[in-house]
Order: sequence, then structure tokens, then C-alpha cells
Amino acid sequence: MMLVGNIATVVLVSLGAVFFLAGTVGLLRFPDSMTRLHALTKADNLGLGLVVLGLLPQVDSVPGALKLVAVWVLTQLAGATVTQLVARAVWRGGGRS
Amino acid sequence: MIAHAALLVLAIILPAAGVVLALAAGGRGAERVAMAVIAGGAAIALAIAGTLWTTGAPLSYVIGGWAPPLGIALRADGLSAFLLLTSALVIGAIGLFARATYVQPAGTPERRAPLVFWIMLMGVWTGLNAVWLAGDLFSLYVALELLTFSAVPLVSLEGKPETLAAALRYMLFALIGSILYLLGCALLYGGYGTLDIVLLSRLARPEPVVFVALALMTAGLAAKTALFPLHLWLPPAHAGAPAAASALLSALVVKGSFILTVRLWFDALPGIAGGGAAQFMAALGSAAIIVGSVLALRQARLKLMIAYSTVAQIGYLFFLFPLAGAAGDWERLAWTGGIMQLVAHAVAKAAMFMAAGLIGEALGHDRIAGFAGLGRSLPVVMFAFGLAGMSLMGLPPSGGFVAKAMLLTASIGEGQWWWAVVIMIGGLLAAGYMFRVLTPALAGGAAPVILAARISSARQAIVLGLAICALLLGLMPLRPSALLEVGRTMQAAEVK
Amino acid sequence: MTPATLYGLCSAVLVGAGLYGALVNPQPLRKILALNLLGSGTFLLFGVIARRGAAAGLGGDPVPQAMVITGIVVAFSATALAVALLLRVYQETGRTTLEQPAPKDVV
Amino acid sequence: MSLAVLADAALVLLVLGLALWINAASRAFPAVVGYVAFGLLLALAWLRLSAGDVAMTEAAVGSGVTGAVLIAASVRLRAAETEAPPLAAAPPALPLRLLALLLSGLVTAALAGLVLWTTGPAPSLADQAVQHLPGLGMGNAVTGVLIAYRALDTLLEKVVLLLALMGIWSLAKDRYWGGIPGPSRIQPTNGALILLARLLPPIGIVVAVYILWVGAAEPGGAFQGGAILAAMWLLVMLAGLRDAPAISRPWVRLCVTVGPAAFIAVGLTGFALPNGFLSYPDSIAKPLIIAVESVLTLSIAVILGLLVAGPPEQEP
Repeated sequence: MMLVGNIATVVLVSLGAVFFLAGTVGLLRFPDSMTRLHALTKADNLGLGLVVLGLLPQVDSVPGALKLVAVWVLTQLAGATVTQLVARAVWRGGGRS
Repeated sequence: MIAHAALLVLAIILPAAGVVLALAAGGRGAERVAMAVIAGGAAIALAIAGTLWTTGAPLSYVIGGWAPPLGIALRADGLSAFLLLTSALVIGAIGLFARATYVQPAGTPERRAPLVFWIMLMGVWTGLNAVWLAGDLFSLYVALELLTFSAVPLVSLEGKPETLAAALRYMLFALIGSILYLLGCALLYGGYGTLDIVLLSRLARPEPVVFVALALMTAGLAAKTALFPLHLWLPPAHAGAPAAASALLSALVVKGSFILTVRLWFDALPGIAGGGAAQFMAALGSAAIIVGSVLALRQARLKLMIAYSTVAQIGYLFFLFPLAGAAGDWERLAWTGGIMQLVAHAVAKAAMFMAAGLIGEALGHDRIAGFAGLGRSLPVVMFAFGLAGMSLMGLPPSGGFVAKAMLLTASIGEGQWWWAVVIMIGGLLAAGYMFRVLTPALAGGAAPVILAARISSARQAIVLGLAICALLLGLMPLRPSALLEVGRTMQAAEVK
Repeated sequence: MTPATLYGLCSAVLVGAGLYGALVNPQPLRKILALNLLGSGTFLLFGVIARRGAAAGLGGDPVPQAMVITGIVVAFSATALAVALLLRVYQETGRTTLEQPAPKDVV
Repeated sequence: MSLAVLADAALVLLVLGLALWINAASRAFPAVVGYVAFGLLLALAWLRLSAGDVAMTEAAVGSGVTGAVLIAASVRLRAAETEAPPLAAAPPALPLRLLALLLSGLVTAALAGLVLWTTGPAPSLADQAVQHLPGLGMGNAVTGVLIAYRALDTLLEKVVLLLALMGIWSLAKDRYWGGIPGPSRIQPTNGALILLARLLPPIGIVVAVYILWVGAAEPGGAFQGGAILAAMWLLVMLAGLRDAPAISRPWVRLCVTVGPAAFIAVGLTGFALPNGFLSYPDSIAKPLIIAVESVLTLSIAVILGLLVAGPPEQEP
């Protein structure tokens, strides 16, 4: 059981890291703000989600697990709002970055 | 004895509670709270000084029963007693003086300036008493910040553009100063695991960490004290503030960081800084005296002149570092002389700024060129101004004379005659800028000036009373004060 | 090199950078930012000292840590007050400089 | 070199790079945004130094609330940035810059030297601090220091906060005294922000209360909890759902003063106990401390929020 958990952690967290990496590369390399936002939100949504999912087997209490999930949910909420705000500001500014 | 020691707590907590209460009450309540705090604070200061005087022993109070190094102790020695009394006297006079300016008429909406003034007055007092009494370098940092946060709004109280800029500049100087001081605290804690002054004095040895800490802290505190060449912020800030606030800032607030420097050099880290460093401090003080006085001579406006005179008079305080010490007759004389200079300047400068405020109100301006014949129109105010000026010049019989005479005697006695030369030049320059104001004002032939506003005799009396206090300090005998020596244990051992 | 030493060096550089920025940068807002860097460096030094004083099952000496918490709060209050002053100066004068108007009043 | 040291080194390099960039950036707004990121990275550094309480405070106050103040200021000052001297300030002359460089270089060198010089374990009060915790009913030593051993500092720091608030209010124009802080924000704004401002505060309040409560035993406490409450309030104001309250409102005055007043009152009742001012009776130490901290949290939240909101700029 321990082993399965550990393997799941390694796989999921690594996968999450890949998404973060891809998101960061996108942030640096994409041409304009909209596509950059797109890249960032992928890192936020999937990357963090996978990392949290991967860490769950390592938590030994239910409240601890709930806290981890709460971190993900709150980041989603904040990230989505901020993306909206930035996108709207970019839109108003005529689509320039 | 425990009951007496509890007074140390009350000296800090009473004005602090005043700040909280005045803000909660708002409006007319603020002034009432401030008046009650002034009365109570004066009683506490007198009681502490009286206890030290009668018992001849210092007081200390351990907060919450947590003894240092884990906890914080408050301590009152003779120096604290002098400073508590001085601040109670000066703040009392300023408070009574300011009642006419910062009025909240009954039944009207709350006004900005009175509420801010009364709260900041008590904020300054909290900070000062905490500086005089706290026995822990980090508590002293918080105390310094109390001073900064209450002094800055006083500078910009009138909201004029130039005073706002002066307040911002003062704030930035003060912030750099407090962070450098805090940096030194970090180093000392890292070296010795305590920031308690008494424990540090036992543990600290002359080693790199202490040198760096002392240098950083001294530099930071010098910026807050406006020691030359870090004085640039002071004149616009002190001259731009309303008169009652200028009096508070020039008389007391700059002394807070100075006394903290003294506590560091003499109490927390005694004997760490070498003679060369002490000479350097006094050299900066000398430069302050010369530069400040010369600039004071060149000012066209009275309040700026007085502010530059503060830069100069602060310079004298720094003669403490090479001249004063725990042992030896000359050193003890210099100690009393230096502290007397602080007290005399506080009292005289407060009187002088308030007199300048009354002159400004009466004339509608404070240009020195327009002062001819002022002596006839405002005799009491000009008399008070002259009396306070005697102290700055060091003429007998005044507090300033006693202080400067002691410093002068000590410097000759210790073979450091060069400081004596500076003290005498400084006196001459002070006479120069004082007479630039007094001569036209008291000139016999000139017709009395037409006054724009009438000045109440009660306010004139307050200023005169304070100026007379500056004079009465001159009745002090020219020898080391017994009260000031309370708590300076090392020296007591030396004498026996 | 222990982590504490590493962060200690970090704090030394932060202090230097903050001090330089506060002295040299002419814009008051940037001075305030630099002062915050200076403050952060100072606090970090407290943290390093606390870490080196780890004992009694604690990861660090709680006394300097508590001092940092007090310090951060004071630093924030200072930033807020300085920024409010700056905004008011700008509102009144349209300028963001600390230079005094040329002293015309000198004899 | 272990992996952890590598991570530390990377974090330090990131922090330093960001710091230098904040100094060098040509415009204020990006520098300020950089500072917020800097604060969050610093919070990670604090975790690496085993200082969870400080990390939370740094993230919430040092980076978060400070960032809010600085960002708002940089936006309002944006127009001034394109000004040339004399409206904007000119940098100092080269010799002065070199002097400043020399000075800051010396300080850095001295500090770095001391850090490298003293490598052994530092003197520590950790033992003493832990030893007395059970008597207070506390498990978190940092909270113990703040609320008991060095309670005087904490109390005076509350007075500093009040003075700072009063100082900011004092910058109001006379005709706005007693009015509403800041320019009016009530306007049809972004739907997403409004949604967040409706969703997040209930969660934030629960988290703040939790952090205050847990502060007795684990990282957390009045300040961290208060900062979170303040952030929730600021979010509501930012979304345009509510304006800041007029500063003449009695409840505002009550909220900002009740915490410090309660702290002073509890401190003074200590005079009736053997250990005097700011000591707590053994039997009810913990509930008393939690009670004081709860009231303090409320005051801190309101004060922090109002410090960010700024001086009154609308007539009462």
C-alpha cells in the first residue's frame, strides 16, 4: 500500500512539474498576453492539481488532506479571477501586451 | 518598593492609554484626555524622581515577572529621572500653550488638527518615556518608532506643500536610521543572545561583531538626531511645523535618539568604542555647532533661524563622548554638563519656538527684518525670547551657562582644550544670531509695531514661565549632580 | 556551507542593495521600495541568527523570530505612512521630488 | 552538495536577482510587482529557516498588504514618471553615487564577514522560552514571546499602528475630515472580481479564525489572522461592493481602539497578581490570552484595512 502511494506521488508530482515547466516556457516564449495567460493557467490548473493529487497519499490525516485540496481550490479561484482581470485589461488596451 | 517601581510602567502606559482613549473618544474628548494625561504624567515623573532622590538608588521593574534575558526590564537611573522631569515640564507647557490653537468648539463636527495634535502629543510622550526607561535595545527600537510615527504627522499638520515634503524627507531619514539601528540589534543578539542593556554590558567584549553593531547603530541614531552632516532634514521640518509642534520636536524628540546613543556607548557597550571614535563624534558635533550657527546667522525667517540653532545646540551634546565617563572628577563634571546642556536646551528651545509662534501670530509673519520696535508691542514675549536666548548663548545665570561652563572646565581639565575653543566660538556665534533678532526688536527709537492679532496674556505667561525655568536651571551648583549619579554604579565604586 | 550561512550572505547583499537604492534612487517611491529591501535583509539576519540558535526541539530561537514579526508590522506601517505622504505631496505640488524650493529667504 | 542546499542556493539567487532588479527597474509599477513576488519568495526562505510564523507574516503583511499599498501608489504616480526634472527628481551626481556604493559595499562586506566568521551555534533563548510555555497554556513559543515574555513590545507596537493610522488620516484635507478614505470605488466592475469578493470572504474569515486559534500551539496568531481578515475586507472594497467606512463612524473608532484598550486593561489587572503588569493568572492564562488575541485580531484587521485605504478623500 505504501509503495503504491509512493509511486503515485512520484508519477503525479513529476507530471505536475512538467506542466509547470511547460507553462513557464510558454510564459517566456509565447508572443502576446493572451497566449501567455493561456500557458500560465495550464500550469495553475493542471500542474498544481497534479502536485496536490500526488501529495495526498503522503498525508496521514483527513484535515491535512482537506487543507491540501483547499490550497488547490483557492488557487483556482484566485487564478481564474486574476486571469479574467488581466485579460480584460489587455482587451481594453487593444490586445497589445 | 514594588509600588514605586510600578510607576515606571505607568509613565509609559498612561500616555499610551491616552492615545487609545483620545482616538476612541474623538472630538473634544481628545483635549480632555490629554490634559488629564499631562497632569498624571507630571505627578508620575515627580514621584519617580522623588523616589530616586530620597533613596539614592535606581528603580527597576520586570514586566510580567519575566526577567531578562527572556523578558524586558524597565529601569530608572538618575539620568532617566532628569529626562522624565524635563519632558513632563516641557510637554506640560506645550500642552497648555496649544489649548488656544487646537480647540474643538462644542457642538461642531470634529476637526482634524486638534485631534491629531493631542493624539500625537501623547504619542511623543509615550515614545520619550519609553526611551528614558526601557532597558532592552529592541524595546528601545519600538520606542524610537513611536517617536517617528508621532513626530512626522506633527511636521505636516498644517498640510502646506513645503511642510508635506519636509515631513516625507524626515520620514525617510528616520526610516533609514531605525533600520540601521535594528541591524545592530540583530548583530548584538547574534553575538550574546540578549538585548538587555545590563546583561550586554557584562557580556560584550571588544570584537568585530560589537564594532560593526555599534557603528551601524550610532550612524542610524545620528541620522535621527540630525547630527552634522545628517542634519539636512531638520530645519525645514522643525521650522515648517506649527509652533507648539516645533517646540516639541526641537526640544524633546531629537533628544530621544541622542539619549539612546548615550545608553549604547556608556551603558550597554561601555569602553567598546575607543578614544578615536569619541573624538570623531565630538568633531562632528563641533562641525554642527559651527555650521548650524553660521546658517542660523544667515536666516531671514525667525523659525528657520531657531531650527538651525537646534542643529548647533545638538552639537554640544556630542562632547559627552570624549569628555564624560564614569570615573574621575572631570569626567563626572562633563557628564552633568552634557546632560544639563540637553535639559537647558530643551526648556529654552521650547520657550523660544513658542515665543516665535506668538510673534508670528501677532505680526502675521516671522521675517526678522520686520521686527523693529517689536519689544514695545510684545514686551513679555520678547523678554521671554531673550531669556531663552541667554541659555543658548551660555550667558550667566542660565541653564545653558552652567552646562557650557561645566563642559568647558572639563575639557580643559582633561587636556582636550580644543573642545573649549569650539564651545567659546559657538557661544559667540549664538550671541550673533540672538542679537540679530533682539537688537532691532529692542531698539529704543523705533515706533511700536502694529499687531495683526492680540495675544492672550495667559499664553505669554506660559512662554515666560518656561523661559524663567531655563534661567533657574542656572542656579544649579557647578559640580556633578548627585541625582544624575544615581545608578551609575561603576563610578560609585570608584569614588569609594 | 549550512543553509543558515547561505541565507546570512543573502541578507548581507539585501542590506547593501537596499541601502544603495535608498541613498541613490531619486524617486521617493523607489526609495521606499529600497528601504523595504533593506528592512527585509535586516529581518532575514534575525532569522539566520534564530536558526543558528535552534534548541529545545524548536527549529529556531523564538525570541528573534517574534522580534521580526513586530518589525514587519512596524515596517508596513512605515511604508503606508510614507506612501500616503508621498501621494499627498504629489497631489499638492504635481512633483515627486524631495528637493526643497530654492531658499530665497537667505540673507 | 545535497539537493536541499541546491534548492536553497537557487532560492537565494532568485531572491537576490529580484532585489537587484527591483532597484534597477526603470519604472515603478513593475518594480512594485517584483517586490510582491520578492516577498513571497522571502516567505519560502523563512520556511527554510524554520520560522513558520514569520513566513506567514511576511507573506500576508510584508508582501501582501504592503504590496497593495505600493501598487495603488505606483498606479496613482504613474503620470509623474514621465516627468523630467525639476518636476521629478534627478539622480545624484556620480561621486555621490560612488560614495553610496562604497558605503553599502562596506556594510555588505562587514555583515558577510560576520556571517562567515561566526559559524557555531548562536546563543539562544529557545530553552527558556519553551520551559515556561506550559504555564501559559501555549504550545507556540513565538506566540509566547509576543504575548507574554515580550508583551510590552507587542503592546507598544499596537500603539505604533494606531499612530500610523492617525498619521495617515492627518493627511486628509480639512474639508474631508471624517469622510470616506480613498476615491470612491463603488462602480460596475468586473464580474469575476465581484464573484471572488462574494465567494472568498466567508472562507477567509474561517481561515483567519482558525489561524488565530491555532496560533496558541502552531504557527499563526493575531497578526496573521488579522492580516487575512483585512485582505478579505480589501477585496470587498476593491471589487466595488463596499466603500471604506467614513472615519468618523463610531464603530470604526471602536474597532481600531478596542484591541489595544483590552490589551492595556488586561496588562493593568496584572498589578493585582504577584508578577505584576502584563502577567496572566496561571489558572486562566490560556483563555485570557486567547480572548485578548481575538479582540486584537479584530482591531488589527480594521487598522490594516484602513491603513491601505488611505486618508479620507470624500466629504463625510
